[in-house]
Amino acid sequence: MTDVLTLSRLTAGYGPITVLDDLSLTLRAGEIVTVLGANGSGKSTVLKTAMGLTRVRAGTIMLGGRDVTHLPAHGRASAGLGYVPQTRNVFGDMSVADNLRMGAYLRPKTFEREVEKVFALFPRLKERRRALAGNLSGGERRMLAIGSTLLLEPSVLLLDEPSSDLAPATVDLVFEAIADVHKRLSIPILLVEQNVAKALALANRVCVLVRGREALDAPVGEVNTHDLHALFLDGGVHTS
Amino acid sequence: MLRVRDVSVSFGGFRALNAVSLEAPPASITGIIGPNGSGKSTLLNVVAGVYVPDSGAVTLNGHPLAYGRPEQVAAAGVGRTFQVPRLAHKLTVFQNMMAGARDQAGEGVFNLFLRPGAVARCEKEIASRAEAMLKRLGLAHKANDYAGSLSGGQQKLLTMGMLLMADPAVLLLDEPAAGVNPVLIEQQAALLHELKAEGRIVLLIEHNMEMIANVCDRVFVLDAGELIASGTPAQIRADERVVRSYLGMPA
Amino acid sequence: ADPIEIGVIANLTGSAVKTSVQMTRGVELAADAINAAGGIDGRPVKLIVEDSENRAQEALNAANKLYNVDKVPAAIMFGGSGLMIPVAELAKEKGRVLVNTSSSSPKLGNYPGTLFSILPLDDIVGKELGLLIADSGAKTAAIVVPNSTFGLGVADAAAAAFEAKGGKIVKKVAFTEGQPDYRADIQPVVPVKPDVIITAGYGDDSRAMLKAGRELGLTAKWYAAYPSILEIENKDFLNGKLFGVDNGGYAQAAGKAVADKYGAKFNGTADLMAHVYYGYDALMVIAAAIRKAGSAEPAAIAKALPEVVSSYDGATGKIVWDARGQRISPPIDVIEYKAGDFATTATRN
Amino acid sequence: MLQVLFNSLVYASMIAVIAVGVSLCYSILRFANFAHIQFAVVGGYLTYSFAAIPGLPLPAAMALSAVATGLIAVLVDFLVFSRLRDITPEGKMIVSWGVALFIRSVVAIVYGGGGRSFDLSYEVVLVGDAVFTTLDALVVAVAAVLMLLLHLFLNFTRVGSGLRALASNADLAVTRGIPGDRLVRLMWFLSGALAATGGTLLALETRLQPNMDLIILLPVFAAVTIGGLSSVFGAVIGALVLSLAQNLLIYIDFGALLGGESWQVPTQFRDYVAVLALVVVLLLRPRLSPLVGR
Amino acid sequence: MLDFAIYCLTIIAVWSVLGLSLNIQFGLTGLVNFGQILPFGLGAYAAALAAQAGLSWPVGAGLGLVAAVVVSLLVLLPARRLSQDYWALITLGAGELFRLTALNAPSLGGADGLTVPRFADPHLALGAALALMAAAWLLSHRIAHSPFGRMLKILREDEVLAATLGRNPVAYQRTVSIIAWAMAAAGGVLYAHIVGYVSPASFTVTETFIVWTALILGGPGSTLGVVIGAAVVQLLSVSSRFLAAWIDLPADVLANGRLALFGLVLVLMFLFRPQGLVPEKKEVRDAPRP
Ligand SMILES: Nc1ncnc2c1ncn2[C@@H]1O[C@H](COP(=O)(O)OP(=O)(O)OP(=O)(O)O)[C@@H](O)[C@H]1O
Ligand SMILES: Nc1ncnc2c1ncn2[C@@H]1O[C@H](COP(=O)(O)OP(=O)(O)OP(=O)(O)O)[C@@H](O)[C@H]1O
Ligand SMILES: [Mg+2]
Ligand SMILES: [Mg+2]
Repeated sequence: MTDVLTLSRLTAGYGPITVLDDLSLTLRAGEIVTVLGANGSGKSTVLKTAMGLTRVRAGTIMLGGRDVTHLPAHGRASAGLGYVPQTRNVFGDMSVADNLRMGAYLRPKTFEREVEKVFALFPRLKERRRALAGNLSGGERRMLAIGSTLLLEPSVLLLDEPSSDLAPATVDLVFEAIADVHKRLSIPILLVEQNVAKALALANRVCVLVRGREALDAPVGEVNTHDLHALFLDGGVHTS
Repeated sequence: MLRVRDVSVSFGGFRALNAVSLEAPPASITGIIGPNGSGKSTLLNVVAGVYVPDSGAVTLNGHPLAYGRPEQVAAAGVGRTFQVPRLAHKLTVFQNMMAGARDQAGEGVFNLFLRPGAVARCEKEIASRAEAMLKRLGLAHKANDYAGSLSGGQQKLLTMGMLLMADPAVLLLDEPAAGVNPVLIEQQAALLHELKAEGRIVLLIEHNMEMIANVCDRVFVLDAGELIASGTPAQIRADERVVRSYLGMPA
Repeated sequence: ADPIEIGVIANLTGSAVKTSVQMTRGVELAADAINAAGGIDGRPVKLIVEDSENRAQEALNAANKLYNVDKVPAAIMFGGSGLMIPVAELAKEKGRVLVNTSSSSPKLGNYPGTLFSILPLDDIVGKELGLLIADSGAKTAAIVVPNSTFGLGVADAAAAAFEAKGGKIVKKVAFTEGQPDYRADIQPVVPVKPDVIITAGYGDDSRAMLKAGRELGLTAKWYAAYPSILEIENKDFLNGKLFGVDNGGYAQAAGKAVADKYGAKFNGTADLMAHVYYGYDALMVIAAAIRKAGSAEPAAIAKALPEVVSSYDGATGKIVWDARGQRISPPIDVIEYKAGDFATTATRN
Repeated sequence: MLQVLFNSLVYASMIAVIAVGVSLCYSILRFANFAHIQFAVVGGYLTYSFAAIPGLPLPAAMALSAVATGLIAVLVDFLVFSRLRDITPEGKMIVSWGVALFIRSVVAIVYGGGGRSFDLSYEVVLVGDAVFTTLDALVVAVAAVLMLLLHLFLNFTRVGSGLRALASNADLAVTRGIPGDRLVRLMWFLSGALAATGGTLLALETRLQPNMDLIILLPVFAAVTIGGLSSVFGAVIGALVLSLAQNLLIYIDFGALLGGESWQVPTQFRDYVAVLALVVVLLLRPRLSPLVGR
Repeated sequence: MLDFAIYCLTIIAVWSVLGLSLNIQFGLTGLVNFGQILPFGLGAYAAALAAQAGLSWPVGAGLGLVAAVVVSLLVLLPARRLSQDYWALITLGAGELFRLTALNAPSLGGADGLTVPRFADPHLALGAALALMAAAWLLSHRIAHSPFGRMLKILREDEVLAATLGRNPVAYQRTVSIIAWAMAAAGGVLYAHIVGYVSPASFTVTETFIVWTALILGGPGSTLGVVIGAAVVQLLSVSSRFLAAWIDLPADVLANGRLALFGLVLVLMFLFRPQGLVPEKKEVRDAPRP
């Protein structure tokens, strides 16, 4: 299997704060890797760094064989990286429809066709498509964020807690959709989740972060929930 | 007893809540569940005094709560958290916690200059409470960090901490477990049981059904702004309408 | 020999800059003339020019620097009363001389012995203007002036004189200076159709004011105090339609000589304004006072000043001060604007 | 009454073209840019200089000035604001005030502190007993066309919607493939060019003066605020409302209305209206949904 | 030279009072007040009017403070219903209204202004200014480091949060405005007696910007920063005047060059110290060990 996204020996953070500490992580073609860890352990930071939204102090990021360490975020999006952020994930003062259109900023041609698929997945969005995204409920926003990212027709997906805020039935739908996209288009996915059971059911490999470092990297079959909980107890990043 | 009677809310032409009634007795945990956009957060905002309902009433122990005046509702002992955490990002975690406490002597300008002793005593008392609470939430090591630098889950915990500092009689919690790791969720559940034992009223919005089942005495289910069911968690799980609209296929 | 340092304070930035620069140039011309003639008793004059930014606080900063650090015995200032009076307070406290070339506030009479005005008081010129209008046979007049001490001072005096002779003021517009356009301000004058418009003003504001009048199609004659300091916006529009009374000095020999020097130093007289003469005379009388007193001590200058002016024949004509150092009974010219120029039709000394 | 309308339209046109740039900058970079109004002044002076080149017609001079001022704005961003992206909005605002002070002084050094004006010949047209000039008509037309083009650009082009997305949530916008830095530069260029055009219109109608920015500060910011700080369309409406209110107030004969002697509000109180209109509109305007509940 | 130093110190002290007042509003509470000159002017004019009426200076000072407090409540009336973004303009407008009123009302002296009894001795003026500054400093410091100040900082970041914690944002804003405007008015009273004269020309938008510059340059939220900022601004403005002695250029070019320099230095300071000269300190206490 070829490596699609490789973070090697990354040190990165926000302003003067270092969060990721000499972290390496690889996503291979056709793979779903789930990143788990306690709150504040740096999971979101891994995804943001892959997307180019943090300050990288050392290390390299390779995307499809190309060094993108210094490529700005919009360049990575053009290169096929799709990202669903954990927070601030919609354009609050634009309508749902405009949000979706922004998702397809790089793919204006296929928008009409693809947006119907998103509506089929999340009928609620179709009902509320004229509403301002900032007025949506928490779960509706999450749907919008996921839908917008799918419209980008990415070749690699970074998902930050896609199931949180969602109703159980919708969580199932989202996981089905992820599995479907993955299978149908064989898109590799880096998935951050707190819903450990679901994540493990979907992923091929688990990576656990403890305080910005990788504490475990193993195929799903080799980990048990008990070990994971022990790692979670270890807590978040010490930044002070 | 917290009572919500026939509350309706609409935004422009959009009806977010339609004649919803529920009650939450003291020393109990009352769950609210429902599909996304069914109006749960809206209901909570009505109770908290943020939104003014088109019709209906909210009473606490028989006294009506003020609409549109969240500070009065909060002062009446009703505390809440937000689905998206709200914090003073450029104050430290510790300062945020300190600010949570109510009725501080040092918040009166006259006390500040005329009764410095009382102010200092009050600060000390609150500080020790804040320290204890931070330890309990596992945030002690973050006490001197800016609240804005916490991760999403940590921020959720901190808002919970601030709420507890206020020692409210009623707690309105909007998805406290979303984004929180499984270990902390267990701790939170334990915390909720303690709060219940202390005789408080807890209103809990959650999508985490495990948590709902673990802690709730009674659950109300909303769908498209309407109350479609209520009962114990077990009854709810068995309700066909709820399964269809909310739970989906049994996982 | 040691130079004698004299301060100059003016609005070199901000608004009312053009007139300030003109006044400053007048002072420079005087300094050139004095130094070319060997200075004052052999000592050259050195100017220290400070900017007031047209703000009271900065005028004070400037004056404090001049009086406290440079220790000038006397300063010449261009600025509105809002800037001039705080500086006058300081000059009084320090016992230094301040020569006013721009403000006509009656309050400046409160500083006898330290403050002296080259500019005549507005009520004299205003009254003459009112009489001139009455003589012209006009029955109704509108007032269009900036709401500054100058504008309102002229307007009130002219209106009083005009009304005393049976005239009627049908509209009064006092606009706030510094706006780019006054069309809306002057609009209300149009429907009342006055025979004449009483005005006062200078620089860019006067230009905008006249332009608005033209665009609104006002046909009334304009009567201005000091018409030559107005900035003519459109020659054809005002030809034969602008009258006024002016300070009588500039047309005489001393004034002409200054104009020539100005032309030589600053590439022609196209932008020459009356403020040059005020600045010129201000330094000239100070120099004369120093010569007379034989000392550049402030007290000596202040004492000698009223004595020397009585015999000084300046660019602005004869200078007569009252007991408070305020200029009275200046020579008066009656002016008419025709063929693109100001013509003096009569002079009263 | 017609006259009031004419006067208001002309004034609103000049203010609006300048004000939209303030809105653009506010919506994307979240600060009130005082230097923007100074760009208008610079633009006016540049047009003045270009127009003095023999054989260059005024429209060409305006276009040149717009481009040049746009580039100056981009340069200012490159030298100053792009290095200060992380400071508070108030900090940026004070910096913009410093930048404005610097540019203003440089302009005054180059052109002198006194006023300058264009010598244009134009006709005065009478409609009933109201007058306007052909220059007025031109100013209104240019402003209207520009505003329309800007509206179409922002709402119906991909780059325009990219700008709006950037304004709404910059971090998210870049992850959607929207080139943030490039669009921010484009925004500076656009607002600089618009400011230059607005400044030229103002200069054509009135005059040029280095500190003109301070004079139009209140009306421009009042217009922007009335229209909602980050709405381009709103800035235009704001300019109209403001200008109508100002002109009406000094036009209406309140004395006669109340059945007494003729009495109009003295014109020096015109600026009161800017402020009062501001307060009234802000209070009456439907409150934006507070987005507080979650 | 000594006299000049005394004068500069006096002015710095007065502007510091104004800056400290702004700091309580903006630095601590987040109220963007662009009409800071309004309470200052009210104090100054009250002092002048009282003097005109033959009343003693404490009466004038009292009147000034009362006027400032009353007007602050009036300005708050519309402002309380508006989001923070709009405060700036409402207050800017209110300040301009005051200046226009002073300019156009004959009883307030119009453009000519009013005369006020002056401090006979500059040393006395300096002493009074320093005393007032010290008082303002102590007041600010006590507020900033108190539970009250903490709640103000919460308010600064998120009014809704403050309301959720059971505090009435408007009540806090009112208290802050009363304290801050009274402080600024006291500065105005003193300023009038130092200068000996008040006129509309002393209370323009530019003065407000100078105070803002001092605050932001010094570091909003920091009491020391405000005073340092005020000193830097005044010294920069004054010292740049001395450069002219070395350069031989026309006076108006020099004057503009000086302002250009002022603007440039300001911008450079921000480029090198974006958080202000004395950034607000993080309030740290001994962290409980986990
Ligand atoms: N914008 C920021 N500025 C400074 N520090 C930050 C910022 N965002 C996150 N951090 C810090 O980085 C650390 C890791 O944060 P991150 O958001 O990556 O955690 P996470 O693993 O995603 O946690 P969660 O499960 O709660 O979302 C946290 O300790 C937090 O304090
Ligand atoms: N301020 C508002 N303006 C307009 N519509 C709103 C507003 N607030 C909420 N809504 C709409 O009301 C509906 C209910 O929203 P609410 O936030 O109460 O949902 P919820 O039940 O909490 O959902 P979730 O589980 O996703 O958080 C949503 O469709 C939302 O779009
Ligand atoms: Mg995260
Ligand atoms: Mg919700």
